[in-house]
Amino acid sequence: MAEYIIKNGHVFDPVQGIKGDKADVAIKDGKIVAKAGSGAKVIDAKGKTVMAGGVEIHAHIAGPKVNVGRIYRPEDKLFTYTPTKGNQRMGGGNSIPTTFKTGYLYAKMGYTTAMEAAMPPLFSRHVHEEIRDTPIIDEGAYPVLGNNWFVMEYIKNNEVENTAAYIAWLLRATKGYAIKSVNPGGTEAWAWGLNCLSIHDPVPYFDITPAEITKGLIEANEFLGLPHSLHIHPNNLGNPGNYTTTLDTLKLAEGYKAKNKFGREQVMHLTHTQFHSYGGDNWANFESKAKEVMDYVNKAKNITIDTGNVTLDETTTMTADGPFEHHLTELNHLKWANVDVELETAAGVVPYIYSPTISVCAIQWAIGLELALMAKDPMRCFITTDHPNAGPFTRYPRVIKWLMSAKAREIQINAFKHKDKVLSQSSIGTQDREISLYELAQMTRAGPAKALGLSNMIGGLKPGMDADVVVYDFSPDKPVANPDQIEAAFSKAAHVFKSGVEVVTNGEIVNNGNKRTIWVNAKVKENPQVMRDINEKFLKYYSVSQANYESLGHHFIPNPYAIEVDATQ
Amino acid sequence: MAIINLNLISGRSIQQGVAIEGGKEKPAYRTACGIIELDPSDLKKLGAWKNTNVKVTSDYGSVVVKAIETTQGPHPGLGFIPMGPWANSVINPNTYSTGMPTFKGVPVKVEVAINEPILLGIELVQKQCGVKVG
Amino acid sequence: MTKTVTDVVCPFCGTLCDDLEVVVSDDGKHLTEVYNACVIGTEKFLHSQAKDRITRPRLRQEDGSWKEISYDEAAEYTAKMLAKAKKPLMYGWSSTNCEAQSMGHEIAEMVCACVDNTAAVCHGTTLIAVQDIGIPSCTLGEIKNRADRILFWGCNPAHAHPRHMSRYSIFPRGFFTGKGQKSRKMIVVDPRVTDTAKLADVHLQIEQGRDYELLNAFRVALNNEWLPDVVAGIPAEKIREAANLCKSGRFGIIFFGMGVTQTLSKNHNIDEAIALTKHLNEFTKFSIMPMRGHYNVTGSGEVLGWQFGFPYSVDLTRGFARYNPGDTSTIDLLARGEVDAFFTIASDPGAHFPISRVKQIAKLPSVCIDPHQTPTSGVSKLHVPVAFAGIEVGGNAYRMDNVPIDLRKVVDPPAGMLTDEEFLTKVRDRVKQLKGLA
Amino acid sequence: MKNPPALYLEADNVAPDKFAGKNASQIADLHVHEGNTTSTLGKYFEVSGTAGATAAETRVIVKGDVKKVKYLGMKMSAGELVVEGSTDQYTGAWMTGGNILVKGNVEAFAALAMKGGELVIEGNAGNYLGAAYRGDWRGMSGGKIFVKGNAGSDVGMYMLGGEIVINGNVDVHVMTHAEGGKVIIKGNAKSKLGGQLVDGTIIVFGSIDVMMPGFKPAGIVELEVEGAKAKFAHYIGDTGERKKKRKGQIVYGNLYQKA
Repeated sequence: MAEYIIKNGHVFDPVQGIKGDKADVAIKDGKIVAKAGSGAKVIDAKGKTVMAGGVEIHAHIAGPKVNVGRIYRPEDKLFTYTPTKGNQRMGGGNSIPTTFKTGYLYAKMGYTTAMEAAMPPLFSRHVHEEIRDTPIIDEGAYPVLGNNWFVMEYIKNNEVENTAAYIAWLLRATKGYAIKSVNPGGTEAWAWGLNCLSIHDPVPYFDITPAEITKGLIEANEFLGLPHSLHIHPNNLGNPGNYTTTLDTLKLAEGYKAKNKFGREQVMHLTHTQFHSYGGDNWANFESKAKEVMDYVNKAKNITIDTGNVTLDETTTMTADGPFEHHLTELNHLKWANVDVELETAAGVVPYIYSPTISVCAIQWAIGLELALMAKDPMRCFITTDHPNAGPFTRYPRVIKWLMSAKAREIQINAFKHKDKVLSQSSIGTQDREISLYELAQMTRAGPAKALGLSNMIGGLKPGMDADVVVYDFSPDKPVANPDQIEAAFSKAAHVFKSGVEVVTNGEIVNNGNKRTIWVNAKVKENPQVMRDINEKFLKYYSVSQANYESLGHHFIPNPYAIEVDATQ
Repeated sequence: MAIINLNLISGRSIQQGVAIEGGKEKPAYRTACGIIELDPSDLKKLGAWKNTNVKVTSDYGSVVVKAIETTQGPHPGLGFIPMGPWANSVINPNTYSTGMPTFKGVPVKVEVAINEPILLGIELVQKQCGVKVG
Repeated sequence: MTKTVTDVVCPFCGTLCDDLEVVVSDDGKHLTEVYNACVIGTEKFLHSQAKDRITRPRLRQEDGSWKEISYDEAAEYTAKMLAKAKKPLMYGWSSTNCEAQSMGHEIAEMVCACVDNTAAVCHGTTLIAVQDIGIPSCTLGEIKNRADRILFWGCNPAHAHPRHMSRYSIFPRGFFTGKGQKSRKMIVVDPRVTDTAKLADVHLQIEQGRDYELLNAFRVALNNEWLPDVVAGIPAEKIREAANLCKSGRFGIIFFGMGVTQTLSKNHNIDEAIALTKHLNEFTKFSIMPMRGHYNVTGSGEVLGWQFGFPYSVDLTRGFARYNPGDTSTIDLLARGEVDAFFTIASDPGAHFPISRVKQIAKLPSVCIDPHQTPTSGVSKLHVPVAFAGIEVGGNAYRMDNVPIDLRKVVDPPAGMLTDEEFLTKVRDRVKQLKGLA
Repeated sequence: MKNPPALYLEADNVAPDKFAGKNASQIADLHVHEGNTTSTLGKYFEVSGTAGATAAETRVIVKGDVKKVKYLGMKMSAGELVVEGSTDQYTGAWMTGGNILVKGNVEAFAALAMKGGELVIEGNAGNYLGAAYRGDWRGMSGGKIFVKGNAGSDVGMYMLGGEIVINGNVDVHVMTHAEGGKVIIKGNAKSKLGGQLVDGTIIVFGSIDVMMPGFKPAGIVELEVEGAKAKFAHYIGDTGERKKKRKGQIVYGNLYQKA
């Protein structure tokens, strides 16, 4: 494997506390090393910014609902295609790109790891096939468990150990990474056309509440000591006034402490917080409650969040929150896809246009930015667009521009049709903070890596870590004349190394890399009761056999990377 | 000899399913799909016994099949040929720019053709395509 | 001595039953018995053992006779045909695994071909409708556990999907449907009194070709609006009763088949059926699902979807993917004389296309990859027999509800026979050389 | 046209916008595609004359047999395109302005998602005239299409605005899913008119084989259509479809048939 030395760049590495000083980064055998050999290839990063590869903690990029989006939106591909080029496959699509294009576009922006945020367990084979066909980036997937029949029954009976044993079996069967909970209880209710809008709404038949499910999942997660925490999409997404439900959900984590060997400190990750920080009681008096939410998050050290920034694009919403997507299609009358998954979950898909001429969309844009700008600890607040829900991940450079430049925000605010409404319903006009490159590295690298329990491996440039390194053609010491320079620099990285292989040069793909599928292998004590329960449900209620549910051969995951967890003690 | 006009549909039948897996070169395929299922009243109009060979003709072609009495009737005025080369010799290929031919709802005329043979599946296609077989 | 392989997946229809048990000889070379499968599935497994099976590629000679050739020679012929063509069409894919489909797509991308699967003549119009208004659906286990209203519209599972009603839709006792069939009301819409219709609580014997009107009438009834006395041969009162029966359920499902996809209005029939389903969700919970035919046509759509963004009828000729049935769809490409080479795999257009289109295939340079002799092999220049996917090789497949199930290998193929994926890999490698990419 | 293609020709560069500011030899160098091969306009066409400085000042005349040429006038925004024969698919697709005159017939998908300008077809039009691209809910939103002959199926699917006038007959499905615009049919229609229509107007002078059940009789009205006054039977619908409101009033689509 080639050795590299990246010289004279301005290095930003929260893991080592390096804040833009000129330093060299050496790469050998896929790892960062203290010193490279004399034969190392030299990359001149003078006047450029050097960071670890970006870490995506929440995006919908592989699996059944993503592919429903691709398949049912030919118009999303119109005039968007990049042709086959050398060893690079053709790719197309705007809000839901093909798998090849997805891998290439993440790499071009300097991202080297991404997590698929919602894997329906029954469809794990599909998720892994798409992950296999997404080049370059390492990926993992979160199985959704917040409406799972086993989980709800065990938690109802306060059987933490059985909940944990079932989850360990499921992570193995589906090669999953973490516990995801989407609209806990509400999606099971949706199977009857109903929903749970507060954390105390009882789930039909199962006679349990979202609050109980959430606490039960936190307990199971810490019982197992998984690398990531419970990753939750709370109830009541997208509705005016929902911030109280969000605060209620966050408070469920009080009193819990992280138990794991991975350096993770949070017990709950609250995702796409923008969609959960709304005030008002209708669309007319809709307003931002970002401050109320961030005041709590800033205090609660055992919580991390990601933003879910609205990018003001035409996009495709998709979530396991089935009732929400039905609600949305009733609002915008655009095509609605829904899939209810036996014993497990559901998913919905609806196209959506975040128009700068609609005040609600503009206020949503403001809320996403407020969250990041109000974050006191950038190691606990991460930048996402909940791709593709609030906007395509390809807009990260634009979100970064808005966060790093008050001027860029001002230009956008002035461009809104309902500027005054945006200013009166949010505090965006009074936010003068500009996120620094170091804070950016925390919010997009070191922070998400730590929250995922991967801080010893990615998100930093410390010798011994994976050599995922990015060089951006952006000079920290030159003043930014035009904020668009920021967007341009972060759109096409000058160099990207993934596990020590140079995959991007001057914004172009040069190598398909050696992507890995990361999953968690959690060992628990023998648990005959849980195995009997699993066996019984497959005999009676599933439509596939247990043996076929568990079959996930090498052709699905050619290059697995298992993280071992031992919960037998 | 009587000629009757019918609305023709094609589609699946379990015998057709078994036959395509059993081998399309075999006579069993012809037995399963080289037929037209008619309502008893239409058989009567046609003046034909069950299981006589008939010639089915549409604007798009014609084919000889065995007329049998339907087991999934009554459906007077409607003829059913299981999907396969025999049906496809007469169905309407128009797609209305959707990519899909009009396999169902094709006006046909049916007449008795006792002395005309019903070809085997592969033979029927090769013959109409003028494929030289050695 | 024999051994029994369990949890075998049936590679026939989109129901993708995965509870088969197959008895094989100790050396794993022959299968002797099949349990739990329907008659069609059983026949597929048993016929794979036929003594007269063709086991080597055959090239048609001037005099019309076949000449046996090697797989390498066959790969050479196929690669040259595809590499030389200006607009080759690679059709089929529905009766093989997703791994073979992926390999085929690599070839198609290199030779800039059109790629299409059997949805073209089956549920393609369903896919068009889904693109126009979406689709609220669910997995088959949901039907089993919850559904109390079952509509079969223009489909006849008793014949086309023989175990569908017993495994998923009518008879099983699920979590919330403990009384099995008694828990459910069954409505069938079909111009014939099909063997499925005979089991129904309500059969609407519709005037053939008027599904769009009848579906529209259901929605008019839901809105309590004025209706003509008779629509599509069905009296207005019966339509209102049926609409109310749907509304009164807790969880309903519409299954539909080629009776609507291949009938006048085609995609519009499905479009209105989906609109009706969405409409019913204002009153209760309702889903809709196409009764997909080939066991892995759904998989072909999924793989095309994530690799190119479209589920069928994909045109890669200009180095990027385009899609528009009517232009890029197989039947129209043939009708309009747009393609100059025809490649078939894992399907039988010769038997299932209108004869006028088969005549066009016969005029083109052609290759047919299929375990069976078929009308397609009968009009092709080269026939490449391969191992049976799902019997002699595993790989992934997608059920009609998009649930992926890993096929199981039960026996070895006859000595020296290649699988679809193995043969396509040879072709891919040769095309690479011809295109100077290797 | 000097060398007709063996297959079909994709000539999306034949539009005033693409020709503007070019001389004959520069125009002859523009790309065309036959299957997976790329060559130049000059290989297939004799090119003469010089384009104007802008699209608006450019008039393109296409002579000879172009029955197998696709995408003529695609995305054109101004100027003029005259085709003396018949064209294949996508004639004037995604056009936003200017004028296209086709003296023969056009195949399917002409004026797909048209936004503005005018398309005149002296012969017959194929299917999906002035319709939306697959999956898109934004069909023809402006401009005018005039067909002297007949039109195929799916005229004006997902239409939002603009006007289509057909002198002859139409095949099944007119203005499906439309939310605006107007289609005038001087000849006869078959069936499935206005299915899932939310808003918009269909006017038929001839016969209609089968009316959609979602269209409710609403009396006789006198209308002035293209300068001529006449009595029409009025139907409103699709009553099965979702309804939108304007100023508190429920909006229906309108279908008028000459009494």
